[in-house]
Amino acid sequence: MDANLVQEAIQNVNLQAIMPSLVLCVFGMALLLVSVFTPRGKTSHVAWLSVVALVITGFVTLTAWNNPQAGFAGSVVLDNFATFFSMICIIAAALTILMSDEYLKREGYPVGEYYPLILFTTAGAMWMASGTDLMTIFLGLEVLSVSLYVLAGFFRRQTRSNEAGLKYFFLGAFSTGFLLYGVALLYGVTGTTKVAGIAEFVKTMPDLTSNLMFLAGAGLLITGFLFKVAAAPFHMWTPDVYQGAPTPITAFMSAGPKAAAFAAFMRVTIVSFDSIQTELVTVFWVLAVLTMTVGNFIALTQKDVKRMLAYSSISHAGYALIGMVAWNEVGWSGIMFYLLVYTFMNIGAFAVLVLVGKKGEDNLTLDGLAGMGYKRPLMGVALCIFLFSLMGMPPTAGFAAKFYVFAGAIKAGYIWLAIIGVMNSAVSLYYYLRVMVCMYFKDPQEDFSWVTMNAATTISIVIALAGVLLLGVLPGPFMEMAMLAVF
Amino acid sequence: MYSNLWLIPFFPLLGSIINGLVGKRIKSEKVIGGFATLLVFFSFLVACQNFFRLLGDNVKTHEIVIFSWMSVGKLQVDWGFLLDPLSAVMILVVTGVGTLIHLYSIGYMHGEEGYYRFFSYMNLFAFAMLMLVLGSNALVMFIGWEGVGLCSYLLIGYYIEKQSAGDAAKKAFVVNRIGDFGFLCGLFVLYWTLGSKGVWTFNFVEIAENAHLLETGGLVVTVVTLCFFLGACGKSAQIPLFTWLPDAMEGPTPVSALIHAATMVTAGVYMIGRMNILFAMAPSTMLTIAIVGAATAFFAATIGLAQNDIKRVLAYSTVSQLGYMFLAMGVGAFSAGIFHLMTHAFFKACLFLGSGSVIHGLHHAYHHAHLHDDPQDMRNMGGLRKKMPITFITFLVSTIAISGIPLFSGFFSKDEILWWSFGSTRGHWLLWLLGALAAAMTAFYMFRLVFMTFFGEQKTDARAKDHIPESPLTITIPLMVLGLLAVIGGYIGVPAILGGANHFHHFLDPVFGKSLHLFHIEAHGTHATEYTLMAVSVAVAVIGIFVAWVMYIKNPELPAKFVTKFAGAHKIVFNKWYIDELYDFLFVNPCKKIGTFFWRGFDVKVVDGIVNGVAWVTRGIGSGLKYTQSGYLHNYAVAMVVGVVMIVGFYVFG
Amino acid sequence: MEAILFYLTALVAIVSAIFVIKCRNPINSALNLVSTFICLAVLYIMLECPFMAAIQIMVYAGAIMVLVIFVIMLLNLGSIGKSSNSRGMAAGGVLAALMLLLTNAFLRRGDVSGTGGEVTSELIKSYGHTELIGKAMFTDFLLPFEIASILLLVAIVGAVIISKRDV
Amino acid sequence: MISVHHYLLLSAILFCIGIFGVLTRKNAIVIFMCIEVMLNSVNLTFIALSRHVGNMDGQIFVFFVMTVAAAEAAVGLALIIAFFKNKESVDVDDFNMLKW
Amino acid sequence: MADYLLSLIIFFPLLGMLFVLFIPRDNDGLLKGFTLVVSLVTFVISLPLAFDNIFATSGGMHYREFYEWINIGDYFQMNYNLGVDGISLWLVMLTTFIMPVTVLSTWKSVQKNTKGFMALLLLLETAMLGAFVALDLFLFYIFWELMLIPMYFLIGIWGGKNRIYAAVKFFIFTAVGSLLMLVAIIFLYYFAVESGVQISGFGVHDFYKLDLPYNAQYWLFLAFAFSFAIKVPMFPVHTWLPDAHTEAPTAGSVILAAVMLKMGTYGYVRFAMPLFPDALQTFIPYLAGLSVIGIVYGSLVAMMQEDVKKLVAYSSVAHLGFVMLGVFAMNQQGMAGGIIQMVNHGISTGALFLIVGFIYERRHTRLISEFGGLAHKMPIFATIFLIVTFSSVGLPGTNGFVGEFLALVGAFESNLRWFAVVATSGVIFAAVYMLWMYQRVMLGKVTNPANENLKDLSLREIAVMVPLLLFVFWIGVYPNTFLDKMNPAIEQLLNQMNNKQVAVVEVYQPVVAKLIEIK
Repeated sequence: MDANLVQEAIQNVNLQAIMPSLVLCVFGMALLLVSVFTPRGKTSHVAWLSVVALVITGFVTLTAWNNPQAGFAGSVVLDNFATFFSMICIIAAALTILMSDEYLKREGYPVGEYYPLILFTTAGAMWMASGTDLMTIFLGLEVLSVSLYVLAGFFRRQTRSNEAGLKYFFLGAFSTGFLLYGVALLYGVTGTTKVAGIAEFVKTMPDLTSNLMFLAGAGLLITGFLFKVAAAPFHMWTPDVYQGAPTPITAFMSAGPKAAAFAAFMRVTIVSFDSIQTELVTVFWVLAVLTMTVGNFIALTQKDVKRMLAYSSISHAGYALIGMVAWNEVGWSGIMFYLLVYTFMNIGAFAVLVLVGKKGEDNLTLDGLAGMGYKRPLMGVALCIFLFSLMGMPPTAGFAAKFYVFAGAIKAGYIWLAIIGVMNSAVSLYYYLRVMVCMYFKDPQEDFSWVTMNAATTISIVIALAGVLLLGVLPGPFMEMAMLAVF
Repeated sequence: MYSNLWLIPFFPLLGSIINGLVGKRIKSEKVIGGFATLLVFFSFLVACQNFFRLLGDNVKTHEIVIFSWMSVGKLQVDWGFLLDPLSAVMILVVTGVGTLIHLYSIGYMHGEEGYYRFFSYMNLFAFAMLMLVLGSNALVMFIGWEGVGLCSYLLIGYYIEKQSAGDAAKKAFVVNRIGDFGFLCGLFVLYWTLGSKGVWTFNFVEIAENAHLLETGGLVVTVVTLCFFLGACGKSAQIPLFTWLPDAMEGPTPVSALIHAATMVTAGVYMIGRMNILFAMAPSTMLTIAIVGAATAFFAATIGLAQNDIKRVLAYSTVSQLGYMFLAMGVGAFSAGIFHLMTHAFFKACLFLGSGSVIHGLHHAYHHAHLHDDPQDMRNMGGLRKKMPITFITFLVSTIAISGIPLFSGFFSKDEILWWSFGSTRGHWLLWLLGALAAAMTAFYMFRLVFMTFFGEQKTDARAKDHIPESPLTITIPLMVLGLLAVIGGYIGVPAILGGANHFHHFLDPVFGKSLHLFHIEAHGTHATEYTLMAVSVAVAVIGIFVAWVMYIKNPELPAKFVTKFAGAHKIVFNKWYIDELYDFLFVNPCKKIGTFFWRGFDVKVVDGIVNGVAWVTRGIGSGLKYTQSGYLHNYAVAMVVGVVMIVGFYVFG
Repeated sequence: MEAILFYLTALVAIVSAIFVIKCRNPINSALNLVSTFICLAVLYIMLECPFMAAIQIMVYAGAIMVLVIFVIMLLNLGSIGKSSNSRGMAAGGVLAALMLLLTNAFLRRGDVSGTGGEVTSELIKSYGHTELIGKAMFTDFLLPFEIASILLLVAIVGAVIISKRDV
Repeated sequence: MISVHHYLLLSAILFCIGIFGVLTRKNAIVIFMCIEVMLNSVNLTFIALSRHVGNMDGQIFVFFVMTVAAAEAAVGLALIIAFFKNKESVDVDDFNMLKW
Repeated sequence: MADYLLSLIIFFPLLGMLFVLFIPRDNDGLLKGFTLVVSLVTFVISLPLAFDNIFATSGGMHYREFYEWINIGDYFQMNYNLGVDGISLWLVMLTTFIMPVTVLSTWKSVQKNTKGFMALLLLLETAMLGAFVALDLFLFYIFWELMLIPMYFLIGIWGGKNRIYAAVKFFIFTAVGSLLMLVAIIFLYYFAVESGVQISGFGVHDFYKLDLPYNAQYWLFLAFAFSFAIKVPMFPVHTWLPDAHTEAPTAGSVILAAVMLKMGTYGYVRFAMPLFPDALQTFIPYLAGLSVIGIVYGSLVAMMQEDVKKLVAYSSVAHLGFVMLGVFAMNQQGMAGGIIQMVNHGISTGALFLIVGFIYERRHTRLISEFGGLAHKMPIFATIFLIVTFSSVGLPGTNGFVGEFLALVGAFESNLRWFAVVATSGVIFAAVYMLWMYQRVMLGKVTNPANENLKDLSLREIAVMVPLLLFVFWIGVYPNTFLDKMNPAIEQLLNQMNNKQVAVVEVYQPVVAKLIEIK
């Protein structure tokens, strides 16, 4: 073999650029081994170890802030953008793991491998966020998806969970097909799969919009991401999967992977497709409106809180898409901030649901929550704050986040979009309020005696609460970070 | 020099507050009543002092500012008092008659529940009325204006358990408010019009001084004065707003005497007098006032003919007399109007108090006999002159005075009004005719009242008839004083033609002279005409008395025949021309219907309908959209492909 | 000659792909799918990518399809309803046709005139296809390669967790 | 002469057949196979374009697509088995417990 | 002290709320007592404002506090920007004053879940105070929306039978308006940024300086006006009010009426009107028309109500019509009348709701037909009720008159004369519905045996009412205490609006085109 080939290969390697995911994978594999030797039901230490892993990863990730690292022949770069999204995913994963242990025991699936899978998912998410080659992004996406298929179908004796896993799997694989086809077409036009390479090529092309293959490739690629983001009309898996999957996984899915999908989506569209922004933005406009509207309107009629939150998650994707429509720094960083906030508030809400659910979670309906606020006042207050944040009420973080993306849209002149957005939030008020109506304004039917607080879940709720309030009252530094993270 | 003016309203206010706050704790009625009376009496003393000071003063207009009330930019309103001949006369009447009626009430209200409340209200009324007459600007006047309305409300509704009392009180206030609406509108228009000419003021003196800025007979001044007149109508029970006054008789009799005869109801007259210059500038308004006044005088008199309730007769008589006053104001006989206001205060207060004395006696008797007959119904009376001699005499004197028999006070004032209405530059013989007819009817129904009450058979229930006492001294002293005043009160204003100096007219000249002079308002005619008219008015009064005598003393069965013969007319008159019913039909019920419609129809159906409808539609859309989420994988996949086709199609074809 | 081979292979590929859908019995579908895979492998060879052809046969036909057939056998699946319903059929047909139309459109108006990369038939012949793949894989695409390993690990762990009998 | 367009067209046809299969078949395993057809058509595109463009990136991509296909096959089939254990069915119309 | 007095006033209740959370939930007396102390202390802290003569001499903002809060370079910036002038001064005072009264009124009426109630009350106070003194639109919006949350729970948890509907309606109705305002606020900000004007954050004073072209003003004003109109509430978006008022617990109604409705009117004065003076000119006739309709309409509907509380609620619609009419008169008298009428309405209607609360506590019904003849049984109550009634009717000498009078004078002075004439007729209707209600509830014979044994007001209840009555007369007799301090501020506001109307600059047209262009 060529010696200089080896040399070249070694030069390409920059472990700094993948350090966070590397740490996670090492921990993940180690924990897989640990869980092999873990007796049934005694998985707590695995959970805590994975939290430790995530904390370490968090620190490692933060070292990359303002210290961008590229490597592997331009297939990955750990810039501020990637760091920001990686942090979102880490936070999501950590909060999820914290609430999972007791939950898995309650539901009868105390399986150690669960945690490494989440770590791998997070790693996949990081690759999506930091990938600058469509190949890296694609593989990151697949790592993420495959683990999520498993996690969604984790309760294998439960038909609901099976169904969630299968639906997610089939539709995910289906959308992968489109995504790949898009990549293939782009590759055909530009001869490269590197994000930057595509952008480079695009600059040299005089009339891009007449190149239908490029446009179609871009469209198909976007479709793939939109599926992960759960934008209408690619959202239809979301409610079913969110409802059927184990609650912590639902929480996780709605935050981490969604953030990762947005990361990849943003990097690819913003860097590569800048020159066709007019076309893109028009589509995003329609999709954003459609997504918000569908999510909010259907959520109005839901009785199952988990499913309702799934629809709300769709609508939040719609709000975030507004930032894409804006196509300016405010909009983009708005999305990032939004996702950060959304992570806290949504996972927090799910964490409360995890606590108050009975085994089998049949009581997570609106009626089932009747009087919860009195029986469990602290949790009630926490859930209220999360819900208010989801509504976008000041002074919670949800307001700051919405403000941010709407500001982006208005800055770009999309007044009508902003108005549709706020009107949608008005619609959404109703179903969030309805939860509180049940929690406080109705007499308790359940005694909620089964609810036992446990340290881990409580910590996750407290962290989420702190996040929601901190980001609501003092959003400045975080908004600024998001602004710095945008390319 | 006049700086103690503020004491005049202050004393009653103090009395009101003290009685209101601690009266409940005071067990002794004498202390409560005495205290209240004393405070009004103090006011009277201060009023007298100021009055005499003013008599001797060359400058007749004094304004005393206490402190600033509202000051916003160019709007400056002070708590200020104005002492001029007009207000001097008024404060004397108010405090004088007020003191007497307070005194009277001590006896009359004896044993009533909420005794302290009554005196607190009465004092408050005195305060408000004094504010009204003393106010140096329209707003302070308006305080009194509304304040007397409030007290009237409180006192009419004094018997809180009586449903009718409550209704009457509310009606009084609301009708007054309609007048106030006019008053306020007029005030605003005046303020703004004068203001746009550079004079932002509510002050009477300044208004009078700057009235020339307005166009004489112009739209503005006409509108303003008409608005004011509407206010006056409300307060002084003129057509079309007179309906509250008869109902107001639900209150205790002293209240009727003080508020609904002597003072408050004359506020409208006073107000027109106060703003005479504006009215003088608006001949059409003056004409309106004269017509309304004459019509009211006539119209109320007709109703008075057929009433059986002693107080109601007096009430309609009051309305009718107020009509005279307005007639006077309308034809420019300002001082005559005020003169009549004063004499009327004397004899009408006396009449009311006398009727109160009668009622008090009957009530006492019924109470003694454990009967529940109506002590106010004249058909249960008769022959009381022996039982209650003092009451009878004072009552009779006052009746003669009101009927316009010469040498009594009513004659001078009424006659002057009739003369002006005929001979004034702003008068008309038709006005005079109406007035004269009303005078005849007045004489008739008043004597009908006297005959039915004091003469003839005693128709009181046998069990009670021997227990009717003459009233105690606290009641009879005021009667006697007022009776005396009813006789002699007119002599301060004896017209020149009868050899008098008409001091009253001259005294008020600083107030009215200017407008009379500027706008050439005067009564002209030969002495012969004046004498003739005087004779005619005396004649009609005598005829009226004679007819009453024929019908109620000579042939007591005549009225019944009369009633059967003119059943329709009697019914209409007896039912007060169905005015209340008409108003119910025209205003009250439609308002209620509209209110209900707005509420049940518009608010609930339309606005909330839209609101709930939006919510319903939204949910409906949600429920519809929800079924797109069918649970079938194929549908989801189809949706995805549709999405892809749309997006890619948009790029490819778009 | 090349053209005939191409058309023939293409025809077989399409027909067997259609039969994947048309067959009522999943086993038949699977066998038809294998046939498609093999046709594609032939095409890869025609495109001078022998290594890819080999992998195609090994991974797809050899590994994945064996797994699929194994599962079919394991579950002892008979033939079940072919399509959800005729409306689904129609919808699917229409959409697929639309997709085809679009694809066609952009394929026609796509600029794929070739950018003249360094990999030519000569290079493949001289350097060797497998070597080229290897070189690219371990220099430029080292990271994706490593990620792929994690992916497979995840898949294995996942498959085990989901399908093992007890915890 | 067979141009790259021929290959592209063929792959497009296969892709659409795959879509059609996914949209119409009820058997989960057949649907899975149809997805494989789609992925394969993408592979064909990649390789054809790779040769046309003249670099190896496309072929490497195919390599990874195969890896992914394998991984998905493993997980997907495991999920199907798990579902089958519960419901004795692999008909996709049978998993519609979660809806609305 | 003065440097951070406003912050102290705003956040003291919040601090109190945090302490409340640590009081054991079954210790009712301590909870209420502590809350009372907190609210009283807040009032005391706020007193220096009321006594500060600087408001009488200078119309600008005083007690300014300015800290950078969120600052993201060129993209956006929000500041913690507080200040109080003669206009907001009295609303702040009203809030701090009403609060202890309200807390005192809950002594008996709130038994369930006292802790939550008290905590929410204090949170509400912070939000309301914040909204009155915030000078940064963003900050204002935060407080503005924050108010909804505690109120929602107050209505929903401690409310009457139909409370859920009322609470949700209240929340969504008011939020819809404010969301539109949010869009307008952001637009305004970017407009300023794009047009290159030097601004610091969302500071309202910077926006005052902006010369917005008419078409931008038009829409922005609509958004602001709509939001505030709902809060006021103006006809025809008033229907949340009767429901919310009727269902809310007494304390909730009092605060809602006394303070929260003022948010809307205050919003007009501080934001909607001075920011968009040109558009204002266009809309004034319509808005004034709606105000006047509100007066007559509210009165007529109030007249026919069967529920005392609903009646009072509708009367609020009418009263606030006067406020709005005064404000739209755009002259010193009208403005002053409007503002003092805000305070008046707070006091009178607040007192009325307390009164309704008193009888509700005793009888657990508010239907007029259930009552009658109470005056006999409860003489003190009857007196207080009467005074408040007449204050609400606007009897001269009470506060109601001063406000209505000034507002009407102002309206007559402006070109809203005809509206003012119609509005003046409101004085008739007010008398009708209030007195009719008073008569049916208080006068006559006791017909319902349930009313036989009603107790008169307790000492506590009298203590609740006396401060309110004090102000009824104070404002009625010597309103100058209040007027003097608001005059300079009003003058400044009017100057600013009038001067702005002269300068319409076309130069920003392209910017608007860029921003308004519908994409």
